[in-house]
Amino acid sequence: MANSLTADLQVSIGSLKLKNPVMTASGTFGYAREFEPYVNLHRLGAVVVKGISLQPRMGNPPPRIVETSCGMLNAIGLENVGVERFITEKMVSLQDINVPVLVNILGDSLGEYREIAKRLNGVPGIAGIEVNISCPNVKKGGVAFGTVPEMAAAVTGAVKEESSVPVLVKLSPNVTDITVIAKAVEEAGADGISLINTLIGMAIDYKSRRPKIANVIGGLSGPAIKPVALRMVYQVSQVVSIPVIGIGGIETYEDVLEFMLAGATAVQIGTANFVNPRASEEAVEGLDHYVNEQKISSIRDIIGGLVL
Amino acid sequence: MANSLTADLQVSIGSLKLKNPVMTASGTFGYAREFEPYVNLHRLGAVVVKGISLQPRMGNPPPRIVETSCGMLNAIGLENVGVERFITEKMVSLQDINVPVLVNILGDSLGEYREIAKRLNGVPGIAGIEVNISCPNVKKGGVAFGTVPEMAAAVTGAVKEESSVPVLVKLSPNVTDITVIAKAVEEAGADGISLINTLIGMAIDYKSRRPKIANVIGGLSGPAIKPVALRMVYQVSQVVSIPVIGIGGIETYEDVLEFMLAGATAVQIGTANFVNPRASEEAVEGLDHYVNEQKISSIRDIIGGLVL
Amino acid sequence: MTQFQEKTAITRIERLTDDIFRMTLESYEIASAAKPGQFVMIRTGSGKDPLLRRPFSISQVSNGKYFQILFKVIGRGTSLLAHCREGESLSVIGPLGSGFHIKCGATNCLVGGGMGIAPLLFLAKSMSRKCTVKPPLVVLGARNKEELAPLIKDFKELGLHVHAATDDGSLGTHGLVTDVLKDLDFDSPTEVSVCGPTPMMTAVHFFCKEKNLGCQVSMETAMACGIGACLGCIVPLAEGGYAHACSDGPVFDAKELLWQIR
Amino acid sequence: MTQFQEKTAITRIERLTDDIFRMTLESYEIASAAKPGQFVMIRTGSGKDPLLRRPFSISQVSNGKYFQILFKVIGRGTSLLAHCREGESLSVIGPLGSGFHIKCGATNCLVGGGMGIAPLLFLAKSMSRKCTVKPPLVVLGARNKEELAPLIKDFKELGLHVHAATDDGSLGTHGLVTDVLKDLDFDSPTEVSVCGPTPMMTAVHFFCKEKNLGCQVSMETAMACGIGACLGCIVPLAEGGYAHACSDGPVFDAKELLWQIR
Ligand SMILES: Cc1cc2nc3c(=O)[nH]c(=O)nc-3n(C[C@H](O)[C@H](O)[C@H](O)COP(=O)(O)OP(=O)(O)OC[C@H]3O[C@@H](n4cnc5c(N)ncnc54)[C@H](O)[C@@H]3O)c2cc1C
Ligand SMILES: Cc1cc2nc3c(=O)[nH]c(=O)nc-3n(C[C@H](O)[C@H](O)[C@H](O)COP(=O)(O)OP(=O)(O)OC[C@H]3O[C@@H](n4cnc5c(N)ncnc54)[C@H](O)[C@@H]3O)c2cc1C
Ligand SMILES: Cc1cc2nc3c(=O)[nH]c(=O)nc-3n(C[C@H](O)[C@H](O)[C@H](O)COP(=O)(O)O)c2cc1C
Ligand SMILES: Cc1cc2nc3c(=O)[nH]c(=O)nc-3n(C[C@H](O)[C@H](O)[C@H](O)COP(=O)(O)O)c2cc1C
Ligand code: FES
Ligand code: FES
Repeated sequence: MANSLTADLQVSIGSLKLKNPVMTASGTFGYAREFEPYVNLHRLGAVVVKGISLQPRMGNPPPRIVETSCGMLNAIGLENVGVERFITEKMVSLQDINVPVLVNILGDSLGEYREIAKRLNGVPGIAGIEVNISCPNVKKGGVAFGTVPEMAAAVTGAVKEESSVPVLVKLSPNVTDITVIAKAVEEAGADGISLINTLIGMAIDYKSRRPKIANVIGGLSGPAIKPVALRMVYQVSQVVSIPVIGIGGIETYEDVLEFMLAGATAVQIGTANFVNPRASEEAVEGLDHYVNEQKISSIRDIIGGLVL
Repeated sequence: MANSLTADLQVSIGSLKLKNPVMTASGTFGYAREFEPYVNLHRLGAVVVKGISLQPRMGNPPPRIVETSCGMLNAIGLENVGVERFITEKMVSLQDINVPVLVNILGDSLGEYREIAKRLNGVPGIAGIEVNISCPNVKKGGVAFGTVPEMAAAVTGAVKEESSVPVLVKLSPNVTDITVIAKAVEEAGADGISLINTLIGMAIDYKSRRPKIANVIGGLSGPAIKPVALRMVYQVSQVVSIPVIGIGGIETYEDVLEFMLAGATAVQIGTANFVNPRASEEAVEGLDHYVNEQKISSIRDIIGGLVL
Repeated sequence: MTQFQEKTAITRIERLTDDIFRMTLESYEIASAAKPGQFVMIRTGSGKDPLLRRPFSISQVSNGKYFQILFKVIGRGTSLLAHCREGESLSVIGPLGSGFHIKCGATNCLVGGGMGIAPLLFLAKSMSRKCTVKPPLVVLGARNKEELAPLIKDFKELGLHVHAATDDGSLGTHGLVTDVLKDLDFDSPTEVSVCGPTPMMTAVHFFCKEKNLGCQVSMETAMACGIGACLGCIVPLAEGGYAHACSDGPVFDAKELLWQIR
Repeated sequence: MTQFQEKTAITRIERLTDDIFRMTLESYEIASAAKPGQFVMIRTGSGKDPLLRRPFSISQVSNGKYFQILFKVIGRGTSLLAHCREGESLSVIGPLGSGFHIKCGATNCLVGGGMGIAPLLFLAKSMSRKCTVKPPLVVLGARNKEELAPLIKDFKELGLHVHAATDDGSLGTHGLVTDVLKDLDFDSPTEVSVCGPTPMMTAVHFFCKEKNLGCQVSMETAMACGIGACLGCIVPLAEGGYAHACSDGPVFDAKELLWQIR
């Protein structure tokens, strides 16, 4: 592995310039500092921090996680310190890590999304907002924002209005036609589309006859879902012209290349951070090596380069 | 393992009585005879044969399959001999295997589904029909029947009209709300609901930059999808009163118990047949042993027995 | 400072019972930084199934560069570990978590049940070294003699007297560790350090509460990351809300946790 | 009759080159039923990743109860196999597929490339035994001497003369197996039996077609089940449509297949 990065790995998402396409996925990298013993954070393209809501949330009761075949289910319940403490406690320590920080936000009403975006606007050190629209809209009977094009567009529009930094919208894969949602958020002004969030799944302990996580259902992530993620990235890239950020089961630079060939401009590494805390940095090193070795002039040449 | 089955493992799906809840999934068990060297076919609850269309289909070009993490993608393209040759060549040899045979059918128009059902009606040895509605409706721009409640209901109704045996409808998991489709096919007269069919996925070879299967996208099956299948079986069981047949990543009797606790009346074993050709019979043996050992009066007591 | 060591050499594997193993690993960094009650996250195989690392308490460190874990085979991950060979390497992250507080002024009582005994050996050693005035009281429980005897051995070698309790009475007291505790005389202040199954720790907590003894417990929960990133490993707090076993614990002051009488 | 043998004992593992291994397995049922060109499906690990079995040609049977496979480490499955130890067991299904037709009346020519050489050893042995009049001609190719030499050895031990070809000229002819073939004299009728990479088999097929020689080829495709159930392993037919490599093959009359000149 090269010790100094030499290849042209730069990509951009709207006005956001990244030195390479490797980010970390929300909820899997804490507030980044947790990974300092393992990763040179400044080597990464960007970090996306744990989802933030308007008010602090305690999250779900235990058990919250369980391993499945080549994956895991989680129902953390969006535990977080709330936007105020995030700004005063967490953001302060993130300002000098020398890597773009994206803040993942969530809400249970349109108004809440708007409020968080407003509150975060202008806070130093925030390079972009990622809007998690997999959350239920409590005012619409708990239907997830991300499953109805109009609702997805409304959230996107509201956050865009309040933000001066690029806004990525992170889609839920639990829909019949992901391209419809993608087009809706693009039209509503999104600067990029992150996908996928977790698939909804469940696990049961046949001995106790109980669900393995207290919340009964949870989000499936990890290598198991990679084929679904890759397919959705491919489908969405065909129909939108804003950058797509691929997420789902990515661990190595080979995985990154696959997502970029499918059409992703950048990627996020999630569950793999738990398995190999150095996964994100190693992916950057691997890409650097690959682009050099293959004499590719820029990693951007890979994007959408699938040969049919 | 018990050599003779002694526990009460019987379940019924409409008028169809099964000696135990373990079936084999369409497309993974050939025409059953392929498994005779490995399995005592008469030990199984039922076998579901490969999907049959009105006309013979050649299927997709190679490569058709690829392994993924804890799963596989397939795009067989529904290769089959067509309903006529199925009846004259395949059904004949299936008549004396002493296990209920369900015929999985597929079409690309409402009329085609109806025609196949009509043609199969009264053919000796057919214990039931399973309607695969994951296929694209060519008359509706290729939208899969199984993704639109009205189309799913229409197919169900048409096949029901032409069939004197129980009709199961097999749902596609690639939808926003599986319960809506389930309710639609129940209302249209389905005797049972099989779920899930494969998730749509994709795999790319970063070296050649090509999709790993010729059809570009394919169906994801195996242990990787089990959490999604279990969740959908659970959700659907809550809203319908007809039997649900659980499918997706099932290999062992423990898996069967999990699906039954979630609400399934019976299950189908798919990809696991490739890994362990004896999986289906071993699951029956395991259930028998479990029900005896736990002194459960009937396996039916497990159905929907999830403790929340 | 926690380490991420891709290739941590296995220098020894011993089979203590049918399903309990002791593994010695070589890592100067981990061994020299470790404190009793801390744990490591080990990748048990090279594939993607099982996917996640497994947590194991550090049960001993020796010669400044070796550390040991004691584990019981209960599933795929531990079964893969049991099949490892000496000379092979494992990917290890550690030492992680907070560890026990050692209060030499107090009477120390270590209470362990089943595999919860693992971290207590390291703790007993540290105490014996640091708190030379009073050796700790040790109360260890398990299902039966077969399981308990090999785990007790190491404590005896430290010169400690061990009060044993087994479910079937095949070794020591016939009953629970609390049956042993209630017959012991505690001249306050006493600090009880516990690790074991939750019902046992619950019982010990209530015992200590009643007798007004200090009590620290090491909590085992499912863990995905072990480093405070996934928020999966929560334990409910008495004051409401949750703590994270991997980063706030695994050792907690028992009074701070929410205990449920089952 | 094909067998499904959960515990097929590994009696020997030999490392022939850096990445080529020979494994001997014990199974009376499989060894006694096997014909040259048939294959087995082996589960390479106990977990769910890799999930599917891997196909390997039977390269030799001996003493009525042992069979061998020759394999090259190219991915996770073969790497797991290479790490197996003698005395361990593997889950094996076999023998599967059709096998080569042995026509003793004809001049037989065996053409193998790379790991495609594996089934030809078994075929050569059978021919030497059955067709005592004329020993088969053997043409084997590989990338270089390092890879080819250990594979040729077994044929030499059968007393067969081997025409070698290597991509780099380090052993035998510098070039492809077809470069060797075109210098050989074939007194018709000749039956060429081929196994190797698709481009090589394509070249041999066209060579045979031109010279009017019989040609049977053993096709390698991705396989999920190996027993005709998944319909994943297709090869395109000359007359249109597909055949299934596992159940209709893997050995086919080359004329029946659709060959694409790349
Ligand atoms: C901080 C910490 C320290 C630990 N130290 C030790 C130690 O020193 N020695 C030791 O043997 N074990 C220890 N454990 C437990 C150990 O991590 C588990 O036994 C191990 O993860 C099981 O992995 P597996 O793949 O073999 O089992 P799995 O296949 O993951 O699980 C098999 C069965 O065991 C259950 N299970 C999983 N984890 C636990 C658990 N923690 N407690 C009870 N049941 C469980 C599962 O629900 C499942 O039913 C510790 C756990 C924690 C959190
Ligand atoms: C009928 C039959 C007989 C065979 N006999 C032998 C034999 O005797 N000896 C032997 O070494 N191999 C043989 N093979 C090939 C062998 O099955 C593969 O090498 C093996 O499945 C690879 O498994 P893996 O997990 O190590 O690699 P994977 O991780 O599955 O694959 C690694 C890479 O190799 C590619 N690959 C996978 N399978 C093949 C293949 N068949 N040909 C070329 N590239 C492939 C994959 O696309 C991937 O890029 C045979 C195949 C068939 C169908
Ligand atoms: C423990 C855990 C917590 C997560 N929390 C969040 C979150 O707060 N917001 C969000 O948008 N996605 C969250 N995700 C989803 C991931 O960011 C990612 O989209 C998903 O896990 C798929 O990627 P992976 O397979 O690489 O993990 C979480 C995932 C996990 C495993
Ligand atoms: C190779 C293959 C072929 C399949 N063919 C069919 C089919 O013809 N009709 C159908 O309804 N489902 C078909 N399926 C889907 C399976 O019946 C099953 O629903 C799915 O694989 C999920 O179960 P599993 O994870 O146990 O494999 C096929 C699956 C595979 C892997
Ligand atoms: S295990 Fe991930 S936060 Fe504790
Ligand atoms: S490998 Fe399944 S049909 Fe040939």
